[in-house]
Amino acid sequence: MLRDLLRPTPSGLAGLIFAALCFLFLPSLGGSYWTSAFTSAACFAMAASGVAFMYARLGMVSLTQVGLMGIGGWVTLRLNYLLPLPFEANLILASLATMVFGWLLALPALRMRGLYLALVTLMAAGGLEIIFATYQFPNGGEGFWGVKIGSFDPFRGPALAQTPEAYLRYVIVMVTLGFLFIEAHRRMFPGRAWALIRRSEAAAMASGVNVTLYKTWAFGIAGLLAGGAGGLLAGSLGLLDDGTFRSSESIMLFALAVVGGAQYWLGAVIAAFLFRILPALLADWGVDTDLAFIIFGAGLLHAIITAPDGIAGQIMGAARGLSARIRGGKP
Amino acid sequence: MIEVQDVTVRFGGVVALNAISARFTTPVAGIIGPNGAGKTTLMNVVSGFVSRSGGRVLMDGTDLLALAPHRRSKAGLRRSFQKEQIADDLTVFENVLVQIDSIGGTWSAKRDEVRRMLAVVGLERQADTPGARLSGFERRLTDVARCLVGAPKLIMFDEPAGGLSVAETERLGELILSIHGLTGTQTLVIDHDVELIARICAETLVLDFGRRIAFGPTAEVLADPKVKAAYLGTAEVEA
Amino acid sequence: APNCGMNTGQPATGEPIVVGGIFSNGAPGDWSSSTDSAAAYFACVNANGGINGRPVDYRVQDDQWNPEAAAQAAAKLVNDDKAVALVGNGSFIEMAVNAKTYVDQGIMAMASACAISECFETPNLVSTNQGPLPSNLGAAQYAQEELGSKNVACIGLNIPNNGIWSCQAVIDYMKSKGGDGSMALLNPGAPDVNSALLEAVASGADTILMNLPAGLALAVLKAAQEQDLRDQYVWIAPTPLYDLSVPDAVGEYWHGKIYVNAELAPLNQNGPDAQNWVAVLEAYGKPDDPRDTFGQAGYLSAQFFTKAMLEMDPADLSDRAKVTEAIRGIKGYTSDLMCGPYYVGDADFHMPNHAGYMVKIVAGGFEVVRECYEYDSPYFDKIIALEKEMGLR
Amino acid sequence: MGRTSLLNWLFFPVLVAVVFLWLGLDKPFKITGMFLASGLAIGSLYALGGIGMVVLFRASGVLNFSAGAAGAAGAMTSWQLVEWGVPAPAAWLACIAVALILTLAYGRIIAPMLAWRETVVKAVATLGFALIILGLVSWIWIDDPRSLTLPTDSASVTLMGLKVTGTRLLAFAATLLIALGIWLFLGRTQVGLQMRAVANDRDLSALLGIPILKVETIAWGIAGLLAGFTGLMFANLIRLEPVIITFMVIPSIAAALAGRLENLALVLIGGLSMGVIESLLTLSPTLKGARPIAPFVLAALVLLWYQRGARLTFGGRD
Amino acid sequence: MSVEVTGLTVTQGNRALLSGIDLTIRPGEVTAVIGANGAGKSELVLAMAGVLPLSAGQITLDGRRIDGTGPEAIRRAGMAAVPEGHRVLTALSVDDNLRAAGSLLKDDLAGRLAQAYAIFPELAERKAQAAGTLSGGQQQMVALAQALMSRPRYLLIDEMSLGLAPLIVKRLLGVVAELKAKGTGILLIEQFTDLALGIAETAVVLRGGRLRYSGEAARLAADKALLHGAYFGV
Ligand SMILES: Nc1ncnc2c1ncn2[C@@H]1O[C@H](COP(=O)(O)OP(=O)(O)OP(=O)(O)O)[C@@H](O)[C@H]1O
Ligand SMILES: Nc1ncnc2c1ncn2[C@@H]1O[C@H](COP(=O)(O)OP(=O)(O)OP(=O)(O)O)[C@@H](O)[C@H]1O
Ligand SMILES: [Mg+2]
Ligand SMILES: [Mg+2]
Repeated sequence: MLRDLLRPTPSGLAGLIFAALCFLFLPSLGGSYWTSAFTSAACFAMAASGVAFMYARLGMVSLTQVGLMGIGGWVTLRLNYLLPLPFEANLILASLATMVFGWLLALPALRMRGLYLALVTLMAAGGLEIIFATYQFPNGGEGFWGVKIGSFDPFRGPALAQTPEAYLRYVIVMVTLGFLFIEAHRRMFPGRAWALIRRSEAAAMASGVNVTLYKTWAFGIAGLLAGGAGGLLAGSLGLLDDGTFRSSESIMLFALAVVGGAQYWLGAVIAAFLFRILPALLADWGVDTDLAFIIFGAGLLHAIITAPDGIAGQIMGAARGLSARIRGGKP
Repeated sequence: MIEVQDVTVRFGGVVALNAISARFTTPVAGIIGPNGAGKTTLMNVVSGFVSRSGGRVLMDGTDLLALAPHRRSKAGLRRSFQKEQIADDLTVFENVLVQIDSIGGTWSAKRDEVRRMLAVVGLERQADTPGARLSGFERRLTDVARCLVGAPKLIMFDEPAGGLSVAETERLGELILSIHGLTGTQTLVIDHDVELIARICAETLVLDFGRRIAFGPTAEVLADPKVKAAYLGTAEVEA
Repeated sequence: APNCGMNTGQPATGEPIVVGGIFSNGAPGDWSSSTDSAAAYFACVNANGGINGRPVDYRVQDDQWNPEAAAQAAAKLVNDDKAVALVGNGSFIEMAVNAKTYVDQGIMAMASACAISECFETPNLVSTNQGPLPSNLGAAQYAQEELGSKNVACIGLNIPNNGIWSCQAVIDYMKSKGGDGSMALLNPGAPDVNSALLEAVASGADTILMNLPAGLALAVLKAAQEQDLRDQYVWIAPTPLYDLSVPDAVGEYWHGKIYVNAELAPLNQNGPDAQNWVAVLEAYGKPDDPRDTFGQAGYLSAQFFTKAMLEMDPADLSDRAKVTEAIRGIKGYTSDLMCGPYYVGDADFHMPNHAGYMVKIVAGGFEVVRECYEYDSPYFDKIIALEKEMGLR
Repeated sequence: MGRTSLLNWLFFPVLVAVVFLWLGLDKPFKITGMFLASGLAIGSLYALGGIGMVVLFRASGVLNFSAGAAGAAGAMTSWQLVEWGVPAPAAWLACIAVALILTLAYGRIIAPMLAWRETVVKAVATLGFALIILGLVSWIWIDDPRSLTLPTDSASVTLMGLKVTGTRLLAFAATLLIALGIWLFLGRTQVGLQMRAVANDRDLSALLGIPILKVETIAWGIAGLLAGFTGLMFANLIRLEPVIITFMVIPSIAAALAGRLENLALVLIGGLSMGVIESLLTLSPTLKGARPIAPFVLAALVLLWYQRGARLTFGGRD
Repeated sequence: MSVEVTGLTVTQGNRALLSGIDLTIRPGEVTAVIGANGAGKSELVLAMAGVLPLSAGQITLDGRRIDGTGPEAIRRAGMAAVPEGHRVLTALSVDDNLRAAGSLLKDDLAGRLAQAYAIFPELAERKAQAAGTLSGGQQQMVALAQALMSRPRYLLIDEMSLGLAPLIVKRLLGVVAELKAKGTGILLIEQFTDLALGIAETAVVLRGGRLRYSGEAARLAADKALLHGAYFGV
């Protein structure tokens, strides 16, 4: 069993190498602008891996992942100003709190499937958007909401990573851990249970799978990852703004997870790239934001139409073909 | 031994099952009846996918309907569906392993059991094949193997021979007949292939419009004029 | 010909001085007019000898109304491009996200279109425009003094450092004058402005202050027109309604009924700077650069910055610390566009602009109803004390 | 899903009554009446948007996030034409025509390429289209305060202490008529039946000989007309800001969910109730700040309510 | 006057699901298609119905090319298919299922409906029930009835008796005989080989996507060795 868990696969090895390369080279690639862009992209990769995994493994669509990130970020900020705990403790508590919120979200989800489930989560995202817009994110003020006007108190980043470059590395490590966490689940009994639930809930129940438990579990994991991602994002900026967590962003993250390729780790990375790096690139090239919208929307449509397994599916397919050819076998 | 007592099911105004009672005692028993008679509904009640408005189902004395659906599997209940339910992204081995994932036991014991049952259905060589690459018959066999693991007490097959060729049906029949000797499990089979039912089921329940119209040794049941009229159509059947 | 910087008529060819600017363009709106005007002014400066022969390399970044992009924009300009200062910034969120960065990196941001408290209450930001708080107070003061207002309902955005911050100041002001006030808050994305209007009506106010971006304010006015509330209330607004497209957009029903505070000189005042701004835009701007208050503010920030640079030792122009020092040293710059003198100083807060005009919306434009006046409110006490200390009063 | 039980019909009226009693009882009806009427006004817009959603969904299986954007493009075109001095009725027609063309373009060119994808993927793909339209619109028209007036704006009646303009009445009446008309169309005509068939299973419908392209063209055409009309109403009654009109689809979806994307009468009741409750929440000092949350909470609640006692079904299509 | 399939080849990826199939459906006759599980029978029906694209070969209906025209056009041209796996419009009522399928022809909808309900009186009792909640066999009846609603001149039936009670199967054999008598050409796929060969004039046997036998049904029925050989390839 342990052997199965640790069994290396080509795609998995490629992922670890990719993470290592990112860890080594990304922070020194392009100065402060890109360090900052890569950091937020990495946070969103973590959140995207949560939606992608729910979709690929259970066929469940969550349109509230970015909203959940907001919760993680909110809790991280709140704790930062409330208690003298280290960043890591805040991050873990925020992830757990978001996981609990994911469970709450799972309550209606247990009886719904497909589009209805997606739309219930969209309603949650709409609600969270309003809450964040109304009550804002804590910045060191008094009271439950902790909002102060005019200035804000300093945020304690992780002791290990005080510079933006170190923080980017820190986030890359966290994101890699998140990906490994999902992969470990996939290889063990929850992964099998999820696969059967995706096929048919009735068949899963007949096979002794506790459908309620496993669906809730999946929501919890997606919440955990979103919470962690939100906390990390809060850590990178030191404050958050409700504009980041609109419901349309949640829809977009799901769409990009599909475009990236929900079944593959690379898919989440591509999704994050498209979500944060591409706009940064366009902005850097001086493309007008409105035109960038058009390019982005057209690209999204094009990818959804032409790459049913996502861009990662095409890349992975090409890589498999290539490696087969190199080994001299049949493609 | 499985006992159905006074099971009634309603869908809105339709009475899909009307106070059905039957006590299955033979290793393999059949359920037949016209389309829409309520056969699948009966199995769904036993598995817990349909809520009954009355009645009980006892399996070796335990009241099955008191358990949550997924717990019934732990109590030893297995079933297959009218359409086979194989996850495309799991291997044959994993598709079977799911069944015993949530019960105790060591990993190696589970692995050996899955391998053994795959050998029984003749899929040991395909253990690592993903579900997506199986043929219809192989999918059906994987479904059977899944029902066999974990020391089941009762297996229910819903039209297992649907879409199988004559030769494949024959092989499946043999497999079903061998189950009792292998694990001591009782089997209930729904099928419209009367030949198959006649060959493998010692006793048979016949439903029509949600009512029990006959129950007893298969040969007797098939000779019953009521069954002939409602199900088989007139006379001559090679029983 | 426009009048810019050293006015030599010769293009500057020396080593460029990098200056940054951040604006917002994207879903909720386009706030680029201040950086557009600043860019036009710098282009004019560069064509006229630059800053002692060195051209200004003005680089702008769009924060897309996204806080991460705002942080990235600042990171790029401040860390990667090594800008010596930021000039002309126009945004709703950039200042909140980056206020700390500016302090940490020792850089000054001379913003122009600023709407949140951070613009006025943090050490390294100073803005040419007033922001909602003084402009609100100006409008309320006029209404209280001239229009007989006793109870003002402030309809604002439900954003702590914008609507709540600036409406609260109005309530405090009205109370200090023996009147009363209340606020009705609106979620920025909420479609329904009617409830906020009704809330204001239900509060028992006699004056309604629309502390909102122009689009939202128009929606409120439209709802009020539906209810035919025009003559039951005094209608006042801060600067956002001072936009040339507003008189047409509100329609005839409202002409002569809405009083707007203008934080810079009204567009038809035609002082030398007002004319120069238009000339600069015509010669160096893009044809669709907006001619609005924020454009004026962007032009002013760029002009004040240039002036401060020209007063510096030319050898220090690339030294951010020295530039910051020079900006902090700005004191008593004047312009016909602004009622009071512009200054920066060393305090942890900056609000040089706290006097303005009052105009009335009439058919086809605006009519000035009160020339430059200083706002009088307890909020400005510490600012006035500071100005006294600096010898500006 | 099966028939709608009486309890489902009562859900919203009961909820509205509860909120009214809770928040409105201690205040004079002069004030609460105004909030009620104002809520009905915004609610009818939610319902109008929701009905547009449901119609296309029932007729093609696509939940169209780009309806708002198409309407916004139409409304902006209309404003531009009025600026250029084109007679107003022509400008209104242009609004509807632009939305129609955009929607049909998507429905004929892009939607068929995605026909085999899951419902949710088809839905999010329309968001891509919405972004394209929104990008184009905000690129063509710089951000500026604008408004769009209709002749019905000046007529009004007084309802519960609140003046209600002709435009609001028009939107309300149109919502009712459209709901009724579409209900009859889908339920009683052959094309309506074919639309439901295509929405249920496109491949099988093709096998059954249903002219898919024709049916889908009609469905998207109706959706385009509705998007144009809705855009015109939103532009007049809410505000002429493309972003706001575009993202009105999200509360509209809440209204659509009230009828489970199926029952037009429930969409109408649900949308109206959402508007009323949202407006009444203004009376609560603690909840008034977050009152736009009402449609979302209500939609989630109502879905939970409808799912009570629901059983598992087999996976795959929904 | 017939449906002619020549050299029909279907590939998916780089695997040939069907290669070089030739067969004919004549009016008033039944062509049985026989083959083990996975032989490609269902693919054949889907390809002929226009759902699967052909990579080679052609199909003509009464002399007109119909391949590549798409499923609706083929249905309109007069050939109806009942695909495998009792597929129905799950969200629509039984009655709407039949009406939708019958909307192809303009005339006499009521008469055609009555005819369908006469063949399947079980369905007449459930007109208003959503087809998705029907039992498996009832859905198969709906699928067959849908095909009959357009009065096709050629009918392709995949797994006709799948999930149907013997009584119904017998009734259906009667219906097939009647259709034959009226001149409908039928392609029949049937798990019970004897049953299929019993009513067919011609038979083809498929194995691994290729034609292994093509000829008289009676000969195949009589010669078990021939059947076995074609079927299993021994
Ligand atoms: N949700 C439902 N609503 C109404 N009627 C239903 C529902 N589900 C099942 N039925 C009806 O209950 C009856 C019993 O169905 P069941 O599936 O048990 O039949 P069956 O005996 O398995 O038939 P088959 O041999 O065709 O599979 C059928 O007439 C069916 O139409
Ligand atoms: N989408 C697909 N991708 C790859 N192979 C496929 C696909 N669909 C079918 N096949 C394969 O094509 C072959 C022919 O399948 P088909 O369903 O036509 O067989 P059949 O003769 O109808 O058998 P059955 O009796 O099971 O219906 C099978 O081996 C099947 O596994
Ligand atoms: Mg059944
Ligand atoms: Mg088949």
